[in-house]
Amino acid sequence: MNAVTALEWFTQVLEVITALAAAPLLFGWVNQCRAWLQNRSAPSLLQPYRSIRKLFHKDAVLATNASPLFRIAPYVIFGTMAAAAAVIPSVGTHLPFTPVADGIALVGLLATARVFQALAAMDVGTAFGTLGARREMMIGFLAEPALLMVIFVASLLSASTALPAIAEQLASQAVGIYPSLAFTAVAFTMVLLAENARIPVDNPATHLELTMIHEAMLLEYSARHLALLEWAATLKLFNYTCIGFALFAPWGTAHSETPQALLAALPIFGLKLLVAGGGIALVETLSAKLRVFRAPEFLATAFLFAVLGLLVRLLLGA
Amino acid sequence: MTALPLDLQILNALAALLLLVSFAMLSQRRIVTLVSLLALQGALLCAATLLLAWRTGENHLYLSAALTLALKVIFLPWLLYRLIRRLGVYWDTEPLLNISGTMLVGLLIVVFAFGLAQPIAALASTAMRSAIGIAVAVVLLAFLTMITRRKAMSQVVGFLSMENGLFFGAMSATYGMPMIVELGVALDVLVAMLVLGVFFFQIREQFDSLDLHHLEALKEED
Amino acid sequence: MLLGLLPAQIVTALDTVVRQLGLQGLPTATAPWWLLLPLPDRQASYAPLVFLVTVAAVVVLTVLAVRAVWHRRVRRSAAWDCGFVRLDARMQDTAEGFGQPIRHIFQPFFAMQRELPTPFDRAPHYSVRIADRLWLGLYQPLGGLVRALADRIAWLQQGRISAYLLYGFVTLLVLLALML
Amino acid sequence: MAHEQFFIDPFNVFLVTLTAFVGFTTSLFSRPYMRVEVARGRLTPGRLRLFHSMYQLFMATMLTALTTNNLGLLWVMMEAATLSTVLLVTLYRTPAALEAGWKYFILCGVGIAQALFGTILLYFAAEKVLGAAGVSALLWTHLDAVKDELEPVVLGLAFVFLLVGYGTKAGLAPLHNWLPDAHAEGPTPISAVLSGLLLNVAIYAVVRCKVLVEGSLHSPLPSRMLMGFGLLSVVLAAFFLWRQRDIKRLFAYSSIEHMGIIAFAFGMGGAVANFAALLHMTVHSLTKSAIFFAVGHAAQKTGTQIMERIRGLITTSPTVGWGLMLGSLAILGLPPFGVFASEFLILTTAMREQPWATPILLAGLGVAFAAIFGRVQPMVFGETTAKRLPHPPALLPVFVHLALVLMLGLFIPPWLAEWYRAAAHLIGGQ
Repeated sequence: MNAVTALEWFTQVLEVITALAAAPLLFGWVNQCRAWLQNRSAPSLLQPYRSIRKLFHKDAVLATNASPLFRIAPYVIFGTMAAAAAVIPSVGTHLPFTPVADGIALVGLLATARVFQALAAMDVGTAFGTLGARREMMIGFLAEPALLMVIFVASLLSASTALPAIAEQLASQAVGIYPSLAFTAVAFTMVLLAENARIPVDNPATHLELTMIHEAMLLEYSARHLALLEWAATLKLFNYTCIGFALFAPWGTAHSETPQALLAALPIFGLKLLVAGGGIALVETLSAKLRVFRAPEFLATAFLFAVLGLLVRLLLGA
Repeated sequence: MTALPLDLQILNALAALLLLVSFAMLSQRRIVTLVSLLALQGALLCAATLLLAWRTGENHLYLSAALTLALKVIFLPWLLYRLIRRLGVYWDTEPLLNISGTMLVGLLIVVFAFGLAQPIAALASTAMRSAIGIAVAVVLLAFLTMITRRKAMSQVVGFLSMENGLFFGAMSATYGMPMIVELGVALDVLVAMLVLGVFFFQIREQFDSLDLHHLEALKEED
Repeated sequence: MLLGLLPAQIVTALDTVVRQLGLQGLPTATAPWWLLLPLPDRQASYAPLVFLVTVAAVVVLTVLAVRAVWHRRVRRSAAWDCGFVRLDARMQDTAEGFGQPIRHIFQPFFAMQRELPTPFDRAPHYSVRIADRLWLGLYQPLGGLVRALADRIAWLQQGRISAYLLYGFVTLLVLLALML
Repeated sequence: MAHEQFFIDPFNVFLVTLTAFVGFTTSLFSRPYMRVEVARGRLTPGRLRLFHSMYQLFMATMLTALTTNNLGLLWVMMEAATLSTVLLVTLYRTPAALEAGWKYFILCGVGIAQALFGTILLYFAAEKVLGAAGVSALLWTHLDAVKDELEPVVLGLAFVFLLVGYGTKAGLAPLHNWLPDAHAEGPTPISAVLSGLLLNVAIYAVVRCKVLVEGSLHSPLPSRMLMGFGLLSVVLAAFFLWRQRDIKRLFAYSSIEHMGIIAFAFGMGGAVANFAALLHMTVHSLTKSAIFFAVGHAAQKTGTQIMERIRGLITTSPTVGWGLMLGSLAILGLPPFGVFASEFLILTTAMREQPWATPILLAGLGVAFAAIFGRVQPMVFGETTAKRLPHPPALLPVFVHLALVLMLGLFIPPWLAEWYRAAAHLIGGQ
C-alpha cells in the first residue's frame, strides 16, 4: 500500500467538488438539449442552481405526523450520493479511496440511498408517497442485478472490481471493437435511464401524480430538504454518467495525480459530459414513457443485454 | 433297510402316533377332547423319553420323563379340565378355515417340515434322527392350530402342544437339553399356565365368553 | 453488524480453522487491520469501517453546512391531502400493497386468486388469496400419498390375533424356505 | 464348570450398565407416579404390590439374560421376562389392557417357542463338535471359540428360528403387532422399561446368535435377513405413525422404527455400523424412557392419552411440556442429540456399503419425523384454557436422561467409545 500522497487527497477532493458543482449543470444541460430537440425555448443553463438556492432560503414545512426520519433522510441521501462521487473515478484514477470501496460497495451505497428515499416517502403515510416508494423499489429491485452484471462483465475484462482499476485497464487496452463491452454499454444506459427517472421509465418533468415514481416520493418535502433531494437527484445522474465514462469511455482521465495531468483531463471530461447530456436528451425525446408495469420488461431486456455481454465475453473472449 | 431293532421300531411308531395326535388336534372342535388329546400327546412324549432313556442309559432322561409325566400328562390337563368346567366353555366355533381346508394345509406343512428336517437328520447321530422331521411337523402343526382357533382356551392348548413338539425335537436331536435348561423350560411352562388361568378368569369376567372376537378392539382401522 | 464492519478479523480467525484442517490458509498478508484483502490482492479490497465512517462524516458535514449557511426554521402543518377531505389510518398502504408490484411481476410463480369488485357491486369487497405453487404441486400430493399409503398399511394391524399369528407363521416358513 | 455360567464381555457390559441405570431411574419415576394412580383409584394397593414385585423380577430376568453364558438359560430368562411383564400390562384390568396382555402373551409365547427350537438346533450342532459335554455345549464362549467348525446348514436353520423368535420380542416388522398394544395399555413405567430395555435385550440375543452363525455360515444371508427385517420395520412403522391418535401407541411405533434402524445397522456389520448400532441402542433407550416419563405425566395431568385432547402442555405444566418437546426432538434425531450422531453414522455407512437401502431409510425417517412432530407440536404449544398446575411434577429423570443423550451427541467419553469399539470388534469380527 503505497503511502497516500497529498496530491492524491487533492484529486479526491477535487473530484467531489467538481461532482457537486457540475451535477446541476449537467441536469440543466440535459433539460436544455431536450427543449431544443422538442423545438421549445430552453430554460437557462443555471436554472437548477437558481431553484436549489431559492429552496434553501425558504422555511421548511413539515407534515404534523412527520417523524425524525423524515427530516434526516434528505441529509443521508445527499451524503451517500456525495460519498459515491468520491468512489467513482471521474477526473483522475489515483484516488486514496480506491482500496476502501469497490464497484459492488458502490452499488450497495446507491441501494442505501434508495432505501432511505423509500422510507422517507412512506413516512408521512400519504397515498402518493407509498405509491412512489413501491414503484421505486420495483425499479430498484430489477435494475440492481443488471447494474451488478454490468460491473461484473467490466471486471471480467480487467480482473478487478475497483472502478479506478477498470478504468486504467480499459484505457491502456488497444482500441478495438469489443462486442461484450458494446452490449454492456447498452444495458448500462437502460439502467441509467431507469434509475434516474428518465423518460422510458418515469418522466422527470411530469405533474401527473399517478404516473410519477421519483417525483411522487418528494411530494411532502419542501425548502431545504427538497433542495437537498433535488441536488442529490442531479448528483445521482452525474454519478451514473461518471460510472459510464469509467467503464466504457475511460480515455482522457488523468492516470497520475500530478496537477498538470488533472488540468489536462478536466476539459476532456467536460466534453464527455456535454456529449453524454446530449445523448440522454436525444434518447429521451425519441422514446415515449412506458406504462409502469411495462418497466419490468424494459429492465429485463437490460439484464438480458448484460448477460449477453457476459456470454460473448466468455465465449468469444473479446 | 435291515429290520430295525425292536425299540427303535417302537420309537418310530410312537413318533408317528404323535404326528397323528397333532393332526387330530388340528381338526378337533370340542375343547374337552382337545385337552384329552393334549394329555395323550404328553403321554406319548413321556413314553418315548422313557424308552430312549432305557435304551441310551442317559439318566437325566428319566428325570425329564418324570417331569413331562407330572406336568404335561397329569397337572396341566387336570387344571384345564377344571377351568373348562368352571368357565363352562365346551365348544369352539368354526375355525377360520373349514376343517378340510385346515387338514390340507396341515399336510403341506408336514411335507415342508420333512423337507426341512432332511439335512439335519442326515447329520444326527442319535438313534431317533428320523423323528426330527416329525418334531418340526408337530411344532408347525401346533402353530397352525393356534392360528385357526377362535377360543382362547384352544389357543392355549395349541401353545402347550407346541411345547410338547419342542421337547420331542430336543429328545430326538440331542437326547434332551442340559438339565438346567429342561428345568427352566418346565418352570416357564408351569408359570405360563398359571398366568393363563388368571387370564381366563379376567377375560371371562370382562367379556363373559372366551371367544377371541371380543379381543379385536385395538386396531388401526378406526 | 460486527461481521460486516470487521470482516478481516473474523476471516483471520476462521483461517486458523482452515489451517487446522490441513487445507491451504490465507497468505499472511500484511494488510492494515481495517482492510479486507481478497486472495489475489490485486482484484479489489474493501474497508467497511472506513467506508461507514466516511459516509457518516459526509452526512454530518452536509447537516452542519446547511445549518451554518442557511437557516433551520421549521413550520408544522397538515400533510398535503391532494383534495381528499379526511385522511385516516385505513387509507394507509399495507405491506401487501407495498409488495403488489413485485408480486405482479412474478405472477406465474404464485397461484393467486384475486376478487376485484366491479363498479356495479352493492357491497364491493376485494380479496386476494396467494398460495405457493410448490406447496400445491409438490407437498400436498406427497402428503396425500403418504396418508393413503398409511391407511392401506393400517389394514395390516387389524386387531385379530389369528392374523398376527399368521404373519409370524408365514415369515417363518418364507425364511426357512429361503434358507434351504 | 460352574464358574463359566456367567460372563462379562465388552458387548454386554454397557448393556448391563444401561439396563441397571434406566431401571433405577424408572423405579424412581414410578414411585410417585403409581402412588397417584392408586390415589386416583385406577389401582388397588394390592395390585401396586404386584407391580413393584413383578418390576423387580423383570429387572432380575433381564440382567441375568444379559450376563448368562448359557444360551438355553438366556431363552428361559427371556420367557420369564415375558411372563413377568404380561401381568403388568394387564394391571389396569380394562378390556383394552386385557386384550393387549393376551396378544402380548400369545404372540411372544409362540415367538419364544421358535427361539427354543433354534436353541435346540444350536445345541444339536454344538454337541457334534464339542461332544456330549452336557452344559458346556450351550456356553456361548465355547461356541464362539469353535464356531467355524459348526455345521453350516443346521446353523442356518437355527438362525432362522432364533431370528423369528427373538425378532418377535424385539418388535421387528412382520412380528411387531403385539408391541403397540402392550406398550400403550400398560402403566407408563412399564412402557418405558419395555420400550427402553426389553427390546435391547432381544436385539442382544439376536446379535449373539448372529455372531455364531456368521462365523460358521460364511454367507451374507443372515445379515441380509436382519437388514431386510430392519428396513421393513422402519418403513412400516413410519407409515403406521400417521394414523395414531393415542400418544403411547405413537411412541411405541417409534420404538419399532428405531429397533428397525438398529437391526439394519447390525445387519450391515462392519466395525462402524456395529459401533453406531450400539450407540443407537443406548441413546434410544435413554430418550425413549425419558419421553415415556413425560408422556406419563402429560396423560396423568390431562387424564387422557388421546392426542387431540392434550393441548398447551407448555402453559399448563412447563416441565412436562419442555420434557416432551426436547424428548421428541431428540428421538427424531435432531442434531445436538445423540440419536442424530448414531443415525448419521448408520446412514453414512449405509450410503457406502448398501446404497440401495439409503433412500428407503431416509424416506422412513422423513415420514416418521413429519408424523411425530406434527402431533407433538400442537400438544406442547397448542392454546388451552386449562390453567397452570400448582405443583410441578418430579421430572428429574427426564432431564437427566436428555442431558446424557445430549452429552453423547456432543462428545463420547473415551472409555465409553472404547467399550463400543471393543464390542463392535467382537460382533463384527473383522
